[in-house]
Amino acid sequence: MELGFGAEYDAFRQEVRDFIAAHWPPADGNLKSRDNVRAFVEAAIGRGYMHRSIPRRFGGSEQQPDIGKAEVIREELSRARAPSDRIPGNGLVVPTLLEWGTEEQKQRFIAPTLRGDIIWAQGFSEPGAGSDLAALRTRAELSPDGSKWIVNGQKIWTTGAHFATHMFLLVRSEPDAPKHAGISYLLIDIRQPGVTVRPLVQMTRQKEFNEVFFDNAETPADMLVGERGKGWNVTRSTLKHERSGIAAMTWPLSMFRDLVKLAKEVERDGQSAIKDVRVREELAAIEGELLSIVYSTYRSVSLDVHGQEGETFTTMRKLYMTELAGRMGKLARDILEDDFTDMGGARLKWIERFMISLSMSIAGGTSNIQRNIIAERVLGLPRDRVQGAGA
Amino acid sequence: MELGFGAEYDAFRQEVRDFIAAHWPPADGNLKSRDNVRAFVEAAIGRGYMHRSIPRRFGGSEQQPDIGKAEVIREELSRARAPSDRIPGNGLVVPTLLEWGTEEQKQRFIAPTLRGDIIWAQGFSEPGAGSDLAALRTRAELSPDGSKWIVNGQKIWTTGAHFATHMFLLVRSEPDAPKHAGISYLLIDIRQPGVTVRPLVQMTRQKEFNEVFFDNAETPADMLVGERGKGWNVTRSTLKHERSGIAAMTWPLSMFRDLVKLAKEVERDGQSAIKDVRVREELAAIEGELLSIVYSTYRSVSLDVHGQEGETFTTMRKLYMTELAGRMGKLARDILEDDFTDMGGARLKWIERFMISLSMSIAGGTSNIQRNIIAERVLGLPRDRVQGAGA
Amino acid sequence: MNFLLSDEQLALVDTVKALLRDKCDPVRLHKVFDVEGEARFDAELWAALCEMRIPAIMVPQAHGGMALELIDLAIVAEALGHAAAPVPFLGHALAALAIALGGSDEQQAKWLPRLASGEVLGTVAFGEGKSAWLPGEWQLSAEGGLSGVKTLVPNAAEADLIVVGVSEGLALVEKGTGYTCARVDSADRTRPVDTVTFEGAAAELLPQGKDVASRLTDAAAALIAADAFGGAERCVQMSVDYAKLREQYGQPIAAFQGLRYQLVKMALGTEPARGLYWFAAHAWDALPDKAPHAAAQAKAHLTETYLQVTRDTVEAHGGIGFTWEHDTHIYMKRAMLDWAWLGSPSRHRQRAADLAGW
Amino acid sequence: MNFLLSDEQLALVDTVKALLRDKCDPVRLHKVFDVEGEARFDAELWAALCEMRIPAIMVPQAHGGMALELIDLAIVAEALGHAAAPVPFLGHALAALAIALGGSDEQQAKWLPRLASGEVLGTVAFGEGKSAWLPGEWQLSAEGGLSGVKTLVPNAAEADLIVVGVSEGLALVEKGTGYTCARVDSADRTRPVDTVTFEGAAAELLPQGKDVASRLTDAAAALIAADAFGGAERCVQMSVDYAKLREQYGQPIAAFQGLRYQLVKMALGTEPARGLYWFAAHAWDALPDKAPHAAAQAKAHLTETYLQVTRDTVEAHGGIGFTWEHDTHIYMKRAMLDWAWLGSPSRHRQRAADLAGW
Repeated sequence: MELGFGAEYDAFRQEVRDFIAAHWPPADGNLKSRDNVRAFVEAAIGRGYMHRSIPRRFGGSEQQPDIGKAEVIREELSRARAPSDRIPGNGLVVPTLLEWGTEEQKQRFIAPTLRGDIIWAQGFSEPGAGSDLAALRTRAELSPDGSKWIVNGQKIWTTGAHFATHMFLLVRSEPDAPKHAGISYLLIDIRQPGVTVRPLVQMTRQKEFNEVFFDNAETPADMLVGERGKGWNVTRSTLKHERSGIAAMTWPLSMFRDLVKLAKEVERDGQSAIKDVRVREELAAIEGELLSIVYSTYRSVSLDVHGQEGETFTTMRKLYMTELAGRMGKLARDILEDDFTDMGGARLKWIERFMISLSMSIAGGTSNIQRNIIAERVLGLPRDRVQGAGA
Repeated sequence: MELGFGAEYDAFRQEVRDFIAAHWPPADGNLKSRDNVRAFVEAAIGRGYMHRSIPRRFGGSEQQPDIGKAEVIREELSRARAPSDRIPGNGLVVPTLLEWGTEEQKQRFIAPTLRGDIIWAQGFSEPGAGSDLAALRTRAELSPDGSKWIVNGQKIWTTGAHFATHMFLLVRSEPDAPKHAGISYLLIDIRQPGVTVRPLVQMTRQKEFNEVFFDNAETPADMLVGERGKGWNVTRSTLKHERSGIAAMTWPLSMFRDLVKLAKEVERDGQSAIKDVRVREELAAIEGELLSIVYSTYRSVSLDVHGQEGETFTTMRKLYMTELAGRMGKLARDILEDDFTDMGGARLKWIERFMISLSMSIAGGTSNIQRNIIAERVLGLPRDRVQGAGA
Repeated sequence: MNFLLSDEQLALVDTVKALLRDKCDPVRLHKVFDVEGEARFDAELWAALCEMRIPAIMVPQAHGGMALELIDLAIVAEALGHAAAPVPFLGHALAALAIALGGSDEQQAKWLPRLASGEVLGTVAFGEGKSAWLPGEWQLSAEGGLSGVKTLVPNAAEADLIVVGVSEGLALVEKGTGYTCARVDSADRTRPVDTVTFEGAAAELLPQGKDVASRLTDAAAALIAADAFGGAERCVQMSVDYAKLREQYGQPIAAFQGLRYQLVKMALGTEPARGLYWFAAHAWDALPDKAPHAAAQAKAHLTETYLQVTRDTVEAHGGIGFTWEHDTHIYMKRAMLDWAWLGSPSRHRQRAADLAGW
Repeated sequence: MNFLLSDEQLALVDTVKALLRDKCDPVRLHKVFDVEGEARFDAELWAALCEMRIPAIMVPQAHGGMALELIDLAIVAEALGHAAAPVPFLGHALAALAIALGGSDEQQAKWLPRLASGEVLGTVAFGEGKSAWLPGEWQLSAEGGLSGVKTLVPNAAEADLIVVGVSEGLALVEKGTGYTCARVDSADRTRPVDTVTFEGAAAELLPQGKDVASRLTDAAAALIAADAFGGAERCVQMSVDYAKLREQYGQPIAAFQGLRYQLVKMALGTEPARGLYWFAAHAWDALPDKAPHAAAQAKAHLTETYLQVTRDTVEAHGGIGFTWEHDTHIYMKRAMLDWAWLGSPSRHRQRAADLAGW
């Protein structure tokens, strides 16, 4: 057992560190400058540290797959608070295009997407199609001359549609085909008159999601990805592209650190709340779950690095983290007591987190859908007749 | 709002008290003597205090229904620790016979059952028919001369079959009929060579249940209750006959009192465990649930007494109590600490209770079946396609 | 045995509910919730409730009241909680109760008729921060002018009169006598609260204030518990209704057993707990020895239940339940205030344990 | 990054599992569990494990051992927990570890070869009742002969040698030197425990005992946690298998979403917690600063999980799961011992909090 990446990666790690030290923070000290970020990312791509799986001709660095190196890079970037290769907006479209796109689509979209010149929103969910995604009703009809698709309908829960330039979306293109068979996967420019973006305000007052309305919106005929009516297959590969890296542990670890800090700061009955046996015990119990995430992630990454089977935690992760976030939110509430209702106060973040843990149980597949998936994929139970995972 | 039974019942209560004082404890002080108990019960029946809904010709006291009086009687008997009119063995057969039995069956069985001369076991569940009771496979065939039923098969989870004399059971009498339609309700003497009773040892080491094997066991043809093949309807009325009286609260209240006592007795970190904030808080939380049961029962009884609709708690009671018993068992465990494993020690009762709370979640319909019933009957959700309540 | 509401009580609730259906439908509720700037109550709805003599419920007849009991007030609180009514009921009813319980004849004569009619608005100031809420914990003193801070005071800015919990008992402070109110950006915009800073305010003690202060906070606990029950019951119903309506995979989601069991859990948490607030109010009216413990249990159990049920309600609704446009968050935010106001469930459980003599 | 078992470790586990499949099938397990009178261990199985050199795992090579690490011992503990193996592994392995860590050359030479081979049986005596389990809490003294009571001592009656936690550190007490054992009627009949009363027993201190005592109890915590993980995983698998097999309403009960979600909850509680015991053992071997906290967390979390999972397993099986004939209760009773032995999860959480510097 070895919880670092071992001697064989030490030299590589040092290389990465040296590179980062030479480029970040930028000379002018402006960490938020878009030019500085872009310059750093370009240099990192040049060195083969970013967009490693994407061919050079599409703007990536085209490296041999090496999950160990990828993790080392992510760790070092994160440690230095340097820019990552996270694609602005929803970058899931990139692996999809690499797998299913035409050469022209790849040429046209991938490099600008990596640079952030094109920003994507995902158009899957609809008011009547949530967990049952295949019930979607937004339709696309080919114009009489066959040159373009005319799109009508409504998408919902669209993250970041207010700053996105384009959307990849699922539409019903073959109205007479059976449920899953009539769906196509389209790309569309959403900065056009036929598209209206309306922010959805959340209970936290934040505006993370949007409704997007299509009223005779247009996109060229060649913006179809994969075959007409085969969009369901294209999507399923998109949904697969989520990674299980160590980066996924960042937010629960940081939320927990904040929680410990909160417990130390808040006074209860004349002493720090963290001295209360109830708070200590619950914090320790939460830490036990958090450590379970950490070690399970180590194990997942290790299996991945060593090309071994048996990885199950990635499937459980979202549900596990959602429940843990709820538990942390409740302990924060118990520590805050009177301050728990004050959204104008210093503890707003905790009130938001108390609520956002619920949003986690919904976004990207509800907790019940996660349960269905775990039941089938991890426990090997027979497929649910109606709500079968990935149905 | 009035939490006693009001002035109109005061005189009645005094009558009952006077009667009990005159008869219990018995003159010779022997509270366990079967003769003393029988004499008390007979006197109470004579006064109209017991078996109030059963006609006099079948050994009851044939009173006008008055739930208030019934509650007063139960309270006073319980307070004086006097014998109740609980029928030894499984007395659910009595209302069933009153509703469905032939005059001869009533004559023959009811009075001896009330006296405890005939003791009944219930033969419903089978190894392959638990929550799905209608899947039962024990068969009864009429002998060629039509004089008797020949029974073959196996029942399980039979409470008290080792001291019972008779069983009421469900059998498949029409093998070719559809699932629910081929079932009949029979009475059988189980003290016969064709019947073998085998105790099932529980994880607590107690032997509450039995397996009962039928190997060409016989019962006269007229021991059929209700019509042949219509046993399912007869059963459903049996299952309905559970009462919602205040007596149902006895055990959780007494378990809670014991729990408080335990928390006071056990020393933790140099003081009584009940002084630990964690124990206090959990005890108070448990008390909140216990009080919910108490007040819900008051309300149920009140609705019953006043003939009003809207009673829902009876349907929820079993699941609620099961979960509460589990919660109490866990707090007891947390108080016991080291002593939690010692089944030869003074705390055995709590170890048993820790386990028995699980048996509660199984016996008489699993917790999931209870959930199905609540979903339909209380929440009014559409019937579950497969596991529909009472299917 | 008659642990039921009387016909008069049922009629009272029906009247209030009818009014709320008419004047507090979700559209209007959202409008009030979304008002620009600081939260405000719904003056029209409150006027209608005053018209209906709701504030008069526990005021003695001699002072223009109905001389009813806490249970009557509590069942109204349940109805208001059920509708998430944006009205200053809680503080006002408690202020009137404080004066009825502990005021001198003069104080009663001066204030009760006007409180009963709704002509003046009253409120109560209990909290002093750091979970100090109850009589034994009050540090502020009325002696030589009231100074200091009271927290989470309902509608203090609009109130004409504040009954303040002080170390001497209870004190009356009138508007304009030396205090400032800062509206809290509270999650619950249906029941605004203020931080009130008293700067030598003229304060008049209630002669019986010391004796009745804990009766008053017990009543407050029962009323908050009633609100919580009403809100929780509404959320359960809302979730059940949605499950019957919402279709996925070609059928109502109510058909999915996983969700069914989650709905059952919500109902099991809520429905059997109704009696806790009933009994707390009834004990306050008729069994005073049992009232403090019953109040603590009702407040602890029901406000915890309510908050959990609102969380479950969001999950039962999926994405829509997390939006500002849906009703759920209004209930969750009321549940948050119910949870925190007068002290957390944990505090009340410790108190119940003390009162049980453990 | 290689948070995985090595090929050698996987081979070790496979060998142990093969032996257990052969010699510790459920029929045999029940037979041992149901033995008349006081609980006993399975001497044949233990002999086979000794033959396989399991007790030699952490013994230095100089004394006939394999000089492996705690992680190797822990993965064996997981396998034994998975099979609910009725063997005196825990006490014996810890006794050998104690002497290897803290014994003099002579003590090591005298005992380790015979412990490694299984020729003598060792155990450890930590508990003193009322949840006093850990070095700082030990009151018994070895000075002038050991007197006093130790509780829940594994297989003390059969042991030739007991390593006793004392205020001076750790002491060796040999059989027949002045103590009596009373077998506890413990729920877990696969791992019998005794109450040991020392009456001026001859006790020989381990020279480094004081220094290594807490290393020893940390190792104990990691091994108990490993057992708990193995047992919990087995229970989850047993429940899943049963759900696929058992039919009701004409289909496997695995088709019912309510049950499916309950099974998911069990799996979610168990599978992600594996790393807690891995890390506790690995930290003990390689990251000593982190070992005490990791041990406390592993013990707390996994033994609590295990007990809950056994409860869920009973429910998932319905009536049959509550019977003596079924395997579940054997696992539940092991979970009870794992939970209580060395102190409850609550105690270890408080300890983890202390160690975290909170």
